[in-house]
Amino acid sequence: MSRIAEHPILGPLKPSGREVSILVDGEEVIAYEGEMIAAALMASGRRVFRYTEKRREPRGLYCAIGRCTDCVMIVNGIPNVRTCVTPVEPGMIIETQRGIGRWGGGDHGIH
Amino acid sequence: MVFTDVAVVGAGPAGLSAAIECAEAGANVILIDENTKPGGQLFKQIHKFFGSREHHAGVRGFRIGEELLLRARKLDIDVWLNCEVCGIYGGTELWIVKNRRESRRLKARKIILATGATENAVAFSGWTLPGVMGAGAAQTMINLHRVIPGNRVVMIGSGNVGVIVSYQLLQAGADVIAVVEAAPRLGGYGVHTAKLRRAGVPFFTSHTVLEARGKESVESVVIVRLDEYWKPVAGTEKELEADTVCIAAGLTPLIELAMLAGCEICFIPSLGGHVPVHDRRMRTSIESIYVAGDIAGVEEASTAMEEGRLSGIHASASLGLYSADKEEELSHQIWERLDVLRSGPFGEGRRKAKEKIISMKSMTQ
Amino acid sequence: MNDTKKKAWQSEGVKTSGTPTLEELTQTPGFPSEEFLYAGPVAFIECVEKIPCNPCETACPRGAITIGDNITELPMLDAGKCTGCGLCLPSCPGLAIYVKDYTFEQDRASIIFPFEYLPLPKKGDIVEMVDRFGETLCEGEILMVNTSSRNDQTSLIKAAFDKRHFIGVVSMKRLVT
Amino acid sequence: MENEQNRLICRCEEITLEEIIQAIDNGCTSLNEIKRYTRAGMGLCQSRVCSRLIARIIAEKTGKPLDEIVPVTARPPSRPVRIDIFSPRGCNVKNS
Repeated sequence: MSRIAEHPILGPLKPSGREVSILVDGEEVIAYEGEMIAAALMASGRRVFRYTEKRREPRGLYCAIGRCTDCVMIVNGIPNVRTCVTPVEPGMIIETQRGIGRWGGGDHGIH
Repeated sequence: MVFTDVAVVGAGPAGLSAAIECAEAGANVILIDENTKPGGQLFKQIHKFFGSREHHAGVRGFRIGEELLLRARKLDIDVWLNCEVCGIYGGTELWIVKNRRESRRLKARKIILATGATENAVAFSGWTLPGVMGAGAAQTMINLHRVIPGNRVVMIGSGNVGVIVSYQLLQAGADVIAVVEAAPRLGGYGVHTAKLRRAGVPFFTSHTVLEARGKESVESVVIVRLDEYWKPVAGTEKELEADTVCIAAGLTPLIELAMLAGCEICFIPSLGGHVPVHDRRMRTSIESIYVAGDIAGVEEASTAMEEGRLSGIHASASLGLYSADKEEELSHQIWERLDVLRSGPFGEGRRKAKEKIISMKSMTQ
Repeated sequence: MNDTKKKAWQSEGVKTSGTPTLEELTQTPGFPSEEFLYAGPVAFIECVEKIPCNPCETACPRGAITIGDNITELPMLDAGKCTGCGLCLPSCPGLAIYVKDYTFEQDRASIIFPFEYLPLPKKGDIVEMVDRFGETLCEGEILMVNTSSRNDQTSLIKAAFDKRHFIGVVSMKRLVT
Repeated sequence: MENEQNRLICRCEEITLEEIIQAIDNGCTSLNEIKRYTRAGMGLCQSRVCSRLIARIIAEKTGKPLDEIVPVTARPPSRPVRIDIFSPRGCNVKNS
C-alpha cells in the first residue's frame, strides 16, 4: 500500500494537485488535492474505512468506482460519503464511520 | 429544463464514440457522466489492444481514450460531469443530480444509454474483509490513482480481466501469488496467461477461494481444489500468505436506466445476464432509446466503441441527419468491423448471442 | 529443466498451465520450423490461439508474416524471409514474439524479448534468464536495452545466454527495486 | 472458518446466506420478494453487488431458471441522493 512513483507504462507519478493536509480520525495525512479520498487513505496504509452497523465488522474499498458504497466514511461531518469517488479538498476532516454514521461526525459510542 | 437532440448517458468508450458520431452528424448532443472526468474505464486500460491495425490494434487503451477526448473537444461536445442520471421518464426526459445536490431536467429527442457494466461478486467466507476487492477496483487504484492496493495478491478468475489486471499488478510492483480458476481450463487469452506464467505467476485451475482470513484486513487466503461437480475436495486446502484478494468473476450489464425507461429485457448468460433487447441499429423496444457498449452485452472496449458509433449514426439518422443510403453505408462499415472483432474461438459465441438478441427485436416488431 | 517439469510442460497446455507446450508451439505457424530454428536470428511467434489481431503482419518490412484478410487466423512465419530484425516485437499486443539467434557465439545464443517492468536492466548486467514457467535456467548478459518511444513503453532487451537452454529461455526474471 | 450459513451475501444490509435460504423456504422466489422479506438489496448499493448472488441461490434452491429471475424493480432515484434534493430549496442547499 504505497504510491507508485515510477510506472513502466505510465511513467513518473503526476499528482492530481498540490500536496495538502487532511485530518483522518484526528491524524494528519498528506494527500494530493483532487485525488480520491480512498486513494489517499490507502496510500497512507489505511484499509479500514468503516465498521458495519450489525456485526461491527471492518470494511474498506471494494469497487473503487462508486457503485458498492462499502468505502463510505464521515467526511466533513457528513456520513455515508463514498470516498472512492469524492476528491480530496484541503483541510478535509475524515472519520471512520461506525454503523450508519452520525451527522456532525464524532463517535456515537457503538464501539 | 434543457432541451437537446441527443443525450448520451455514460462517457466511457461507447458513450464517447456515440456522442462523437452524433456531433459529426450535426446533432446537438449532451454527454452525461457521473465521474469527475470522462473516459469511463478506458483510462485504466494501459495494455495494447488487439484487433486490426487500421482500428487501434497495438495502441494502449488510455491513448485511445485521449484520442476520443480530443475529438470530443474539437467537436465542442457539451459534457456534463459529476452528473448522476437518477430517473428517466417518457423515453425522452432525464432527471439528473449534479454534484449530488442540484437537480436538473433534460429533455432529449433521442437517448443513448452507455452505462457499462458492474463487476460480479464471489461470496466466499471473509469476502467483506478490507483487502478483498473487485479486480477492476485494483486496476483503478494502480492505473488511475497510482496506489498499490496490496503487496501479495490472489486473483480469482482467469478470464481476460483477471489475467490483464494480474499483469498490471505486477507492473505496478505488487506480487500476484496465485491466479485461481474454478473451471478446469483457463479463460483468458493464452498470450496473457503466458505473460503471467513466465513472470512466475502460478495458475490453479479447478480451484476456488474458500476463505479470506484476517482480523482487520486480509492476512491469508485459503484456496481449495474443486471436483468435477465444482464441490470443494476436503483435505486439499492450502493457506497462502496474502493481503489482497481480487475478484474477476465477470461483469453484469448496468441496465437500471433501461428498466426504468421500460425497455424490454432478455437474458443472455454469455453477454453477462439481463440486457435490453435491441436491433441492429442498437435501438431498444422504446423507439427513442438506444443502447451501446457493455449495457447491451458485456464485451470489450473495442466492440463498445464500434457499438457506440453505430448507435450514434442511427440515432442521428432517425433525426433526419443522414439519408437512408448514407445511414446504411456507415452502418455497414461498422458491422464489418464488429463481425471481425466477434470472430474466432473467443468471439464467435458473442456474435451468435448478439444475433439472438437482434432476432428477438425483429420478432417483437 | 528437470524431468518432472519437462513432463508437466509436455502434458499440460496453454489452457491449463497458462503457457503453451512445445508440441502446441511447433504446430503453430508462427514458430520457426526445425530447418530455421538454429540457422541464425529468427522470430518466434508464440501466438497459439485464434484471436482477431493483425498488427504483426504489417510491422514486418520483409513480408515474412502473413495473416490475411481473416485477421483471426494465426500469424504464419516465413522464416526464410525473417532476418530477426525484431520490428514485429513491440507491435504484438500480447507480447508473444521474440527473436533468438542460436549462431550468436560459439557457446552463447542471443535473445531479444519485450519487457514492460521496472526497473530495467542496464547493458552489461548479469540477469537470470527464465523459461515459460518463470523458472531460472541460466545467467544472461544484457547486450542492449531499447526504450525507443516508437515502441510506446514496451522495452526491447537483448541478452546472451548459454545456448544449451536455447529453446527454454524466453525472458528474464523481473528485477526488484 | 465462520459458519457457512453465517456467510454474508448482502454486504450493505448484512444479510446472511441462512437468512436468504430461510426466505426462500418461506416462499420467496424472486429478487423483489427476497428484498422485501430480508432487506437484502435494499441498502446503499441498491442490490448492485448481491443481486446476482441471490439469483443463483434462488435458482439452486428452487430450480427456477436464471432467466426468469429478473432484476429488482428499478425506481428513481437510481443512485443514492440526499433527501434534501427533494425539498423545494434542495438545489440551493450548500454542502454543509
